[in-house]
Amino acid sequence: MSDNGSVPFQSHYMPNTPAQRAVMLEALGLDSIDQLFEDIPSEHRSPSLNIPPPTSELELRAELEAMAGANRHTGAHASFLGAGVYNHFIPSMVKPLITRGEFLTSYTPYQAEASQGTLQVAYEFQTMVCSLMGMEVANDGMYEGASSLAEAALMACRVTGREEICVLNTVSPTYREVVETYALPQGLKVTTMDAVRPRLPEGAACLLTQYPNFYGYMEDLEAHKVAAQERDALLVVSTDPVAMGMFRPPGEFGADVVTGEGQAIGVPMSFGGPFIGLFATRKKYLRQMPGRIVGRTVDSEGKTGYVLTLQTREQHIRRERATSNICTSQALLALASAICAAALGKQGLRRVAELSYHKAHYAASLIGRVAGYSFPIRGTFFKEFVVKCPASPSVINERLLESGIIGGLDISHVMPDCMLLCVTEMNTRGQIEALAGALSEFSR
Amino acid sequence: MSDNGSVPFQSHYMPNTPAQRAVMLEALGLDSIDQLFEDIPSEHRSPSLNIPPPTSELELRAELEAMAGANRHTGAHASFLGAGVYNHFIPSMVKPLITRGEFLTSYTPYQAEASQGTLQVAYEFQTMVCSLMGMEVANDGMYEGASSLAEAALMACRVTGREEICVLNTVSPTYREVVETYALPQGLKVTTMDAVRPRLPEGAACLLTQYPNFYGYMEDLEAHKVAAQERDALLVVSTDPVAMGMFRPPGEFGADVVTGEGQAIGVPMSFGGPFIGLFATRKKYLRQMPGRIVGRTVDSEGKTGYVLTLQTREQHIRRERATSNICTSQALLALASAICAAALGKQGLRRVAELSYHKAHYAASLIGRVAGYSFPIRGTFFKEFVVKCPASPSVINERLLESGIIGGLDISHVMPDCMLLCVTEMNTRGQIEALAGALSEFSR
Amino acid sequence: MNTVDNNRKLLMEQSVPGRVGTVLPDLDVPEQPLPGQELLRDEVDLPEITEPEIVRYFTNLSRMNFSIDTHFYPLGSCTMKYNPKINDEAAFLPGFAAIHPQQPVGQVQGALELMHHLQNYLAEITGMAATSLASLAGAQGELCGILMIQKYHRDRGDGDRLKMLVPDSAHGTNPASAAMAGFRVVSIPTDENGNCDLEALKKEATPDLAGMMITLPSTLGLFDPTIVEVNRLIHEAGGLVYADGANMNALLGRVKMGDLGFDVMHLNLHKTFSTPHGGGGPGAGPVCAQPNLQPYLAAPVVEKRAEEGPERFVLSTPEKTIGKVSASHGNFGVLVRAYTYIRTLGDAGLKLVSENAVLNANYILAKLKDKYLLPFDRPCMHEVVLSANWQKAKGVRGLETAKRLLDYGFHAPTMYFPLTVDEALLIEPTETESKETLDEFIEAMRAIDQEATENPELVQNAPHTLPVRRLNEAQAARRPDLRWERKE
Amino acid sequence: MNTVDNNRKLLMEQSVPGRVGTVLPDLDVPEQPLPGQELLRDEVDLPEITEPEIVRYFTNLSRMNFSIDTHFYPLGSCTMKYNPKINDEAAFLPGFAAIHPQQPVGQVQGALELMHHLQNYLAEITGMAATSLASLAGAQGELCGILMIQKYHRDRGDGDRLKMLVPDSAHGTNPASAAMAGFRVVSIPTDENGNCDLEALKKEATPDLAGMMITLPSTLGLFDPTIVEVNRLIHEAGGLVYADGANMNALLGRVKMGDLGFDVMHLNLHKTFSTPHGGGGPGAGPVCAQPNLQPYLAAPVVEKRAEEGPERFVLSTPEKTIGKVSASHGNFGVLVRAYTYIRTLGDAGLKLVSENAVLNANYILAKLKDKYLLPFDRPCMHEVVLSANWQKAKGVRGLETAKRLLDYGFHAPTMYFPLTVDEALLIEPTETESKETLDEFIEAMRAIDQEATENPELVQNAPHTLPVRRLNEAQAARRPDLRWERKE
Ligand SMILES: Cc1ncc(COP(=O)(O)O)c(C=O)c1O
Ligand SMILES: Cc1ncc(COP(=O)(O)O)c(C=O)c1O
Repeated sequence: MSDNGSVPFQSHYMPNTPAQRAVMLEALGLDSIDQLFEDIPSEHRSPSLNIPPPTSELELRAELEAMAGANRHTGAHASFLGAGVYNHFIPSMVKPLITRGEFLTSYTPYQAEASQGTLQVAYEFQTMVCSLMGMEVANDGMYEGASSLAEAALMACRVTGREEICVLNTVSPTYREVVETYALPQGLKVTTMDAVRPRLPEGAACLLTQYPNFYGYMEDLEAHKVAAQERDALLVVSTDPVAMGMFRPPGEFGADVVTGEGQAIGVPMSFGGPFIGLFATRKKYLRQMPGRIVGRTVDSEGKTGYVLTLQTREQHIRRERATSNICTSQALLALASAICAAALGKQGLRRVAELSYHKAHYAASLIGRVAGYSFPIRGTFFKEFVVKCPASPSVINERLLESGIIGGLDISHVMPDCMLLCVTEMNTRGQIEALAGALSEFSR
Repeated sequence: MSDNGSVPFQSHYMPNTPAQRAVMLEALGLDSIDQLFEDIPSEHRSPSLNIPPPTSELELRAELEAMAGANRHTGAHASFLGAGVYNHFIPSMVKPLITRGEFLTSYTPYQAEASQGTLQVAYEFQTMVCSLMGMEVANDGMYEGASSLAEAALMACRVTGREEICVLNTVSPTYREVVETYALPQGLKVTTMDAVRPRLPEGAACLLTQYPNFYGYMEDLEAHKVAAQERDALLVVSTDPVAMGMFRPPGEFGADVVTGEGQAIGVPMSFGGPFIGLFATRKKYLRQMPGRIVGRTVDSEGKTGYVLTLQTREQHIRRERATSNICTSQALLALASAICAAALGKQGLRRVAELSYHKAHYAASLIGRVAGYSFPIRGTFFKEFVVKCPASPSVINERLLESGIIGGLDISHVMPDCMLLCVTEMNTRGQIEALAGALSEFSR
Repeated sequence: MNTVDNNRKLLMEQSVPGRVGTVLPDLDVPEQPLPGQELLRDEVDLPEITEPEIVRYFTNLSRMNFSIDTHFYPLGSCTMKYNPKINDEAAFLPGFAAIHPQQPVGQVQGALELMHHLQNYLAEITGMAATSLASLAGAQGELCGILMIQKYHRDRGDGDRLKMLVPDSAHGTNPASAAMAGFRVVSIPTDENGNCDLEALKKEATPDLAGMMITLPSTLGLFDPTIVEVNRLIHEAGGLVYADGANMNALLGRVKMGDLGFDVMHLNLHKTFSTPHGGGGPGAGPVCAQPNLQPYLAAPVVEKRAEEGPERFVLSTPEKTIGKVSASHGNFGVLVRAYTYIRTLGDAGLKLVSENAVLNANYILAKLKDKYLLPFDRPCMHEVVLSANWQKAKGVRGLETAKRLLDYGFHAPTMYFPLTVDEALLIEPTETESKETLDEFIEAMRAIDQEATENPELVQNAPHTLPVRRLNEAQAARRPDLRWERKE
Repeated sequence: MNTVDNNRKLLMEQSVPGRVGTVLPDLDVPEQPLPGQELLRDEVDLPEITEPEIVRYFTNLSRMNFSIDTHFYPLGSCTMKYNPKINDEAAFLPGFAAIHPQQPVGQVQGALELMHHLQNYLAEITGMAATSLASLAGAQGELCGILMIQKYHRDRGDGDRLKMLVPDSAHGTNPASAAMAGFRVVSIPTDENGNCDLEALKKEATPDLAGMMITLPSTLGLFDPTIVEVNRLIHEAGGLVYADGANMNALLGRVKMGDLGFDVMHLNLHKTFSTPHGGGGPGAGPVCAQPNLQPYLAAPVVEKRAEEGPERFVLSTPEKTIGKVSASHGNFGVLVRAYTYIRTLGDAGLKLVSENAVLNANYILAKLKDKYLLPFDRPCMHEVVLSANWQKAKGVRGLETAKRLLDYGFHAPTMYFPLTVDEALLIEPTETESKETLDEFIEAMRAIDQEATENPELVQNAPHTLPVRRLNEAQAARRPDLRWERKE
């Protein structure tokens, strides 16, 4: 033990020992590994590296637990925070399945015969996304909800050959930012418009909507479809897949592209990622779709099998003319969503949606009775709603935290004194009543 | 949702639906499932069952977390409790491997060709136990340490044809109780004797010892071997496998049977189980050994394979003349131990032992400096030691808990005012110094 | 294939000097003097191997197993039902997995509360007065129960009741446990209907009778309709009756063993209550007893105090306990899983278990009895015993039929058990399998019967598609090779 | 075999009306009025299937994959190294997995601290000034970097620099990303040594040059010794240089990209920093920049305030940011894994990574170059590109060689990439493979070469031992079947 510091560091992740490396070097006719790096300009070779020294798993675990312990999480707190990332039930079978090494540590399934597991899962995922959205085709997933919407806007411009993207002001502000990041540099135009009877300019490529919208309310997709159609623009709808358990899917309203954040089905919130972007469209736009697509086929003996297909759309074949630059996406999370969706199944997804609906409306009914709180938005909401508060939402949230409650999103920068509250099946009646109780301390 | 109460309960664990069951009943020519239960005396059929109704995973998880949260655990506390169950480092690879369905949900490997994974693991485990103990043969594991020792005593009686079991008074009191539970009803005699120069009576079957002993100190196995040999009795040694990382193994002292509690290598403390009993002996006693044994052989094409072997010792073949009644044992924990032992490897196990040794001795040196504390036992200890305290150990432990410390075992019923303290590589210097600091509050 | 073959290299054969599998902390306290060299060992012969190699090795080993998560596994007498994932999740909660059995009870009230609930649930399910969760598997539960009977007799001055009856169809652990307690075991034959031979039983109802061990339903998968009479006969002769409850999957919510006159019994949580079998354990074999035997239960049991307080739940030792059977309180991690299972299914779910388990077994019986000899032509319980005697006549043994099933992607039934049935194939589908799976299994069994006629060699040499062909068990036993040894 | 075939039944094909996969709670609040029927849907076409079936289905699906945990996976350009289990354990800690991205920063200081450390580590490793962790994969990192270059030029009134150079060997994402940002992509050829063709480069160094994207080491596995000169030429022409850092596994601790003159780059945490690839993601593609581009980094970045306090770490928006590229702060779960990896290996370990990765690749090169054409006969970095041209002459294509490797239990190398090498086989062993494994792989490659001579059909029709034979990709593309549909 005493000579611990002096022995060269041997990593438990790298099998080759110094003795073996010597043998290998000999096979190369070299004296030292440094000789393999001689293409590097000598003045820049082997710089100092100011990184902490190797750490044992035991110590590192303690450090990680301390850092994780410094965060307030839903394991120990009731939470009413949503706004695109949701605390929904994940059945216990999801984790042991997605962490199976064969799923977790395989690459994108380029080598189809050695990747039938991953490929068949992708086909299941595509099927599920189509079902949820009421659409004809879906890809195997994008990064997450916002960039998925941005890609839909780009696709709409390609399909229509136009350059103006119209976005409703009820679409998540962050989603709109991401659309701008993707679209503006290419010279596309992004126009925000009021969600009430929007009128698209001539030459608009698409109308981007969110359903339920950022504030939790159901958009009038029927009207928006008419508005888009008037200009031959595509109707793009960004959704919450859990809402699809009870509400009419965008496909039934004639949506041309449906995107969404898949996180709510089977993926932990993880401070915002990794998540899974949903992307579905009509068959006629198939060859303009971004992302990976898996197809069913047969092998040389006629047996069913699955392969990556329509790859000529993709960057590794089409390069600068690809439909997107996306390569690595979020396959493991698509798997998690597929397992969770299967576990919930036809009855379960509806039940999750309905539980969320009833609980959210119950919360609203309690809060509505507290003097000083009001609902600035009318309409049908799903599991989120906006409350105008008698005090600053950030002050209220601090008070809630003392009761072990993570409060709603402070949206006072867009709607003064307003808070966006979210209630799901994870919130018990006790939690909802505790929330209402704590809020009533601010009543006027 | 409203009709939720009225639909018959459908379990997510049972695929057959009422409609399918009707089809199956029809195939049987029956009208109702009740007809299959007609052999049950009618007056006792379908009694009331006072068990809570089905619970959703979501609610049950909350309930379980609350119950688990009501316990003080080493995730949140420093612990100095040992006494046969130890808080040692378990590498993170153990859990994802042992929870792979193929290991977790398979049966005892009676069907060898379909169980090569489990069987090869067993062979690895047997190899590892032999190496640790310095013995010739080992089985695939017993229930846990105490009953393993009891089975060794029974085996010694079988082998020698004798009926008196001698046990040192330094063997864990609980272990001695278990030996008595197993031995006395059969008419065997259990005699406890002083560990200092024990003298076995004529006709003794064996001498049971513990190494390190219950109080943490290394027994003089050389002397005990002589004492046993004088009477042609078997020397049986119960060990802590972690100690085998640095101390001479019992095999080198001529032990005839070595048992032990394998928990310390790779198995969480889990309030005392499931654990894994170690059992090794000399080749000549092989056919008297209890438990499952796996052997290497070849298949019909000459390929290496593994099978359960020497099964004629076991209950399913030999019935009332079996060497033990043991059937289901603790295979999954043997797997955990095998993985952990491989991960620690030759260097790591020694290091864990040495870290524990140095830290325990450092703790003792600090406590020894506090007035009022003394060490009633002399000798070499490994990671545990006995401290005589200036106050009641239970009072001290209550105080320690306030500082987030789970104290040592109160052994005042066998040694007045004494506490058995354990220190392992999991205890940081900070924790050790906090312990000594808190103890000094009671100094005299 | 390379991967499989390679994977047969043992850890010590993969070991390379200098490799490490994990990195441990530096010593953070002053180094202490080591003991004398005579106490220290040279080195331990453990592998030197890195984490990637270990993970790949064990992952690939696992892939050579059949299991419930991958295959239908109708192994009779083993109740290989699906093991819910939430059960494992619960057992791994830090508040359960990282607690020490010797912590003062005030620190572990949650764990004790769970155990207390479980004791009550099991007592309720069995119709018994009390439960001890101490025993670690079915066989240890049997031993406990038999020791309880023994102590009961001794306490009443009836110490020379030294005979224990065991049906000839009993699981091997039954006679072995009775013998381990020092009893003389007498075998009771099964009659032609598969029930207890009452005449034989009566003959053994002598004054030295300590009791009888009865498996219900029996290992033939049959519920003995004379069971109340059997129990009465034993009681009349002054004996007590032990129930082997390993087959309770057939009876959950359908009958309580206590109502039938049993005095004491064990349950196999790793069967009926769906804790995973782990390739051969861990299990748990709680013992439930009637009031007469309750004071003898193995220690400890959990008691709930009447008054509220920080030590509401305590560990206690039954008054006349047979003692402790392990160093701790039982296989707690298994108990957590069983508790979770019972709470999940609840009253309604538990009843569905037995219904579906029994229906599934009878469905197999009905669909196979024209191709495989059915020794007892009556409805079975949760498992059905068939015989491969007709196939044997064609030159194909039961063992071969079983191995051939592996090629079809099904685990084999239990073979040659119970011993009383020639070429026995004991098939237990459990309630967690679908009709579709049963139909496929039935089809495979029928196909194998046809193969036995048309191509017996195909069956005789099975399996053909597994990582190894038929293994030489005789050689394994003749020249035991039980551990890796360094070649000189 | 039955199991595999059966398993090809899709979930919807296994669905049976009435089955449930999980049980949800009863409503514990008063029922609320539902919205009008016109807003509600009839039913969702999701499967009805139970937990045992789901677990068996996905478990068996997984078993049809090759993966790092089961196989050597020398897929070039993908850095398929071992993914340590502690990394996953860390990411699943409730304090990391159960936090919401919109919680006030005071509630998530631990998460922000981790991100802040990681930003610094990555900046130090690359020799850059600052890091944004926002981008979710390599390609998105590229897009960010290219947008930064674009905005930099525009801010300087240089907005008509519209040309982006990309070597012909570049990964497809490079030209695709540049195009996505609106640049005109011009391909630069590789010279006969595998380096950048300087003459061609100079010709393109025109006033409309925005910059160049360079992969280092290149996708040919080569370190371009003229790199400093290349970067100088671009800078001289007023352009900026983007480094594709996907191949950093070769260079950890050996050279800092910042020292070589690169302006901005991305890293693939799911390659170099060993976060698992998950069958195609998630990844993370942090972007590191020099001071000139730092203000343009994607939002948010984590800042540490000088003063202590409950909001020590905050999220901030770089002054001239290109904006947000996702709704949240990056793939946090992936960041946790990469952080854990860097802390585990530390300075010494990171240096060992590149040493072993490069040595392993060169060892393969040395042992195979007599049997497979080596297009660039010089030491490679972490991967080696071979060509199956000699085999092609015998009638066996690179694709077939690759598929045949699957039969030997090895994943195939990357085929037909880089596009500039005929019949390319790009082999990347990584540092986590042992010499023994490399030797077996080399042996297999040599055996396949021999098979190509002696039994070309064997190779041409490979694979022979996998769950499916060669799949018909043409049919898949011609008649797309992309989702299950109910048969009418
Ligand atoms: C009928 C019966 N009794 C007893 C046992 C013994 O149980 P265990 O294996 O848990 O010791 C078993 C199982 O093997 C059994 O099937
Ligand atoms: C050289 C190179 N650049 C860029 C990428 C793109 O990275 P990602 O797949 O994370 O988008 C890859 C990986 O596919 C790569 O190999």
